[in-house]
Amino acid sequence: MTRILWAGAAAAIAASSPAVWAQQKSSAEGIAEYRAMLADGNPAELFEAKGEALWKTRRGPKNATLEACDLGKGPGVVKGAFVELPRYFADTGRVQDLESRLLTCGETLQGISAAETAATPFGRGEQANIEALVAYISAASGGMKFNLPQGNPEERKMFELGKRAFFYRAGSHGFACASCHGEAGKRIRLQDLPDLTKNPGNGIGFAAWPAYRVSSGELWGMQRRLNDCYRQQRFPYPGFGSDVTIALAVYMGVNAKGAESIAPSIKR
Amino acid sequence: MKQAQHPLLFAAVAVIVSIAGCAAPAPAIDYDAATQQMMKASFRDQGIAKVDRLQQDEADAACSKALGAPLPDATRVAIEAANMKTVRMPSDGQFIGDWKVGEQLAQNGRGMTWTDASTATSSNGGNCYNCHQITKAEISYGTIGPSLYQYGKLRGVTDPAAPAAKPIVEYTWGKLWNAKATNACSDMPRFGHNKLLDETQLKNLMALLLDPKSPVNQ
Amino acid sequence: MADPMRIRAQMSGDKATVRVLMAHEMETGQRKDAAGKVIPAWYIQQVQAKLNGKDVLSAQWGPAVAKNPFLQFMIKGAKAGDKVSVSWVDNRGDTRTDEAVVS
Amino acid sequence: MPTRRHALSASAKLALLLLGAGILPAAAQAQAAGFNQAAFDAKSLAEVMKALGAGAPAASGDVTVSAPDIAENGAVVPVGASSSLPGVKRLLVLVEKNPSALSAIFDVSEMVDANFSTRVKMGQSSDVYAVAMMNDGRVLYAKKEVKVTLGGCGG
Repeated sequence: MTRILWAGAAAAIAASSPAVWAQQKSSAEGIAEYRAMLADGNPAELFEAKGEALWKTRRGPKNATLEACDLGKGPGVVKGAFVELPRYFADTGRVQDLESRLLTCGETLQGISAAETAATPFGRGEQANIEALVAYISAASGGMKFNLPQGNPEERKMFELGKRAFFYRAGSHGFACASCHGEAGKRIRLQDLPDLTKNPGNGIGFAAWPAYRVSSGELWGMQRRLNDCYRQQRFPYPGFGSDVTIALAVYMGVNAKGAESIAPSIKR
Repeated sequence: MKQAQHPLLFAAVAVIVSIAGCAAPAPAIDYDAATQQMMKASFRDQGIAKVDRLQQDEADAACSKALGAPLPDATRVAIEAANMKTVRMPSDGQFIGDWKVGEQLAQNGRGMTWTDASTATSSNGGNCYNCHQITKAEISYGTIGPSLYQYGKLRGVTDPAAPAAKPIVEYTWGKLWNAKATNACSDMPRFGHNKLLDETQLKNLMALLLDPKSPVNQ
Repeated sequence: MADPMRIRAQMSGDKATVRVLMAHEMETGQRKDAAGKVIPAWYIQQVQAKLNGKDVLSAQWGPAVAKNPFLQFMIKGAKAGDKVSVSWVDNRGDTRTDEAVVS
Repeated sequence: MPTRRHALSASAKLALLLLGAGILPAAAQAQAAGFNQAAFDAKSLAEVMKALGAGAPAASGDVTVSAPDIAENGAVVPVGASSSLPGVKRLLVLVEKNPSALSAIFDVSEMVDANFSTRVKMGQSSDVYAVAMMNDGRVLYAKKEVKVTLGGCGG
């Protein structure tokens, strides 16, 4: 009698796990189906078109286009620039990501104040233009592999600082980037979390941003992505183009070496 | 003789300098200090999220510095002991509240961001489903933490008030109050210790996990 | 003025599959801003598609159509080189028309 | 005063008249001609049908609604409505539990397939309907449940 009871209990426990797995699998399949349905017709295209027009439009106090902007591969070279950013720029003496570089070009070529743009809330005014521009510029490197330069000591320093920032726990919840992105195969709710301490694969993690955010209907560049990560980490507010954001991008970008960019992608 | 010695000596010194030069072309960078400086320079106050949140206590500092590697045993033990001392058991000796309210708290991922209005515990959720499976009905759950489905049942808790259940009940309370008391570099927020949830809220989460009537234990 | 649409029209068999993305807020009128004020409804109400100037589709949309709307439909008897135009009108009376060539 | 009255467009005057007659809801916006406000204000499938002057819909295997089982985000849910039957006049997309049920009306011409895809917002898990209004007056539907999940960190 006792034996039968135990056997029953064991069977009940054993039965519960596969049932849970089956359910988990079907939700994952459901989500995959949902994502596939959205991939065809990514509204990021609307931003790419707007960004391309902005790149070629005379604007700002100097009434100039951005076509002479050096994104790291020489003035005006857009294709392939995105997958090598952030990188060191001699003219500013800084390691810059795509967004901070666009602030520089906006100021030097067009006379649009970098400080003012950096202080503008996401999605408004010049910031909305930056988002369209990063959609256009990242799209021009679609399918190319990340290959951030690490030849300059400043670039190597930013990698080291980015690594430490990635593991930096603080705030009311004691979270770091690594709390969610330090291990493979984890999820928040149903969101898969890429392990950003290594190359998580083509089009995953660093290689998937900028992206159209379904939840807000906006195009987010890496700056906004990181900003919202820090918000949810319960940290204070990282400045737009601040060193911590660029150091993190260098760390993730170098880790993602060889990953194919699918930016601008579509995300929840 | 005296004069001849000098050039040799100089040559030897020059060799030493050049060897040292190859090994360290620039003065070694103290990356940890540089990181602290960078963090300080990069963030600003926004709403309730002030820059003082960048200050780390001993546990956060040690776990950050380890860059994902396990802590040395001595450090780990010391951190766990220090955090264990912070755990405060419920003032009235009651551990179990209302699992229904606990489920709502577990679902609620809000609180303490710069877009939240107040740091009061009443405006915070538990964030539990972000990382844990809890009830079977909720399929949208995270996997950063272990599954808590059947948490009480699997631990043989049939009456949380019974003396037999005491060790599990107190251990669970301690986990919620300060998870670093038993796991120095736990990723779980220290809900009681960091005043994220108050006693009543914690009791409701306790009920969700341990009340035999909770859907968790069906 | 509203941003341009993206229209793709591709032949498959004897039909052209048309995919359209429109830049529009599609605000429902049920959301509130940070100050608690209702954000007024602002959405595309009517969509018209033409093939070489001839009406082929008209649609009415409510605010439940998602932001930056997507629309896909199939035109019969189209051929490469035909012109597909799409127009929308929103509840403020704003309108936008864009055109694409069937490929 | 007279100046201001003159400034009102004809359509605005009409709207004011309708408002006075209680035909337009008070919150009515300026709207394009040929837009059926009543149908888009309707709360249920039955009310939508009434507003469109159609009868009660019958379930039919000849109408297809395509939508994912699970939507990762209710802000964008891909939905398709189609029918292989000849004589489809209109195809509708409805979300039962939305504040207003009707999402879209597509008028089918002889130049297009009765097959449309778009994306809708869903406030919560709900049945999604494709409804075909036929030339002969029949109204047919197919429905599918779409689960809307909570995503991200809940923030």
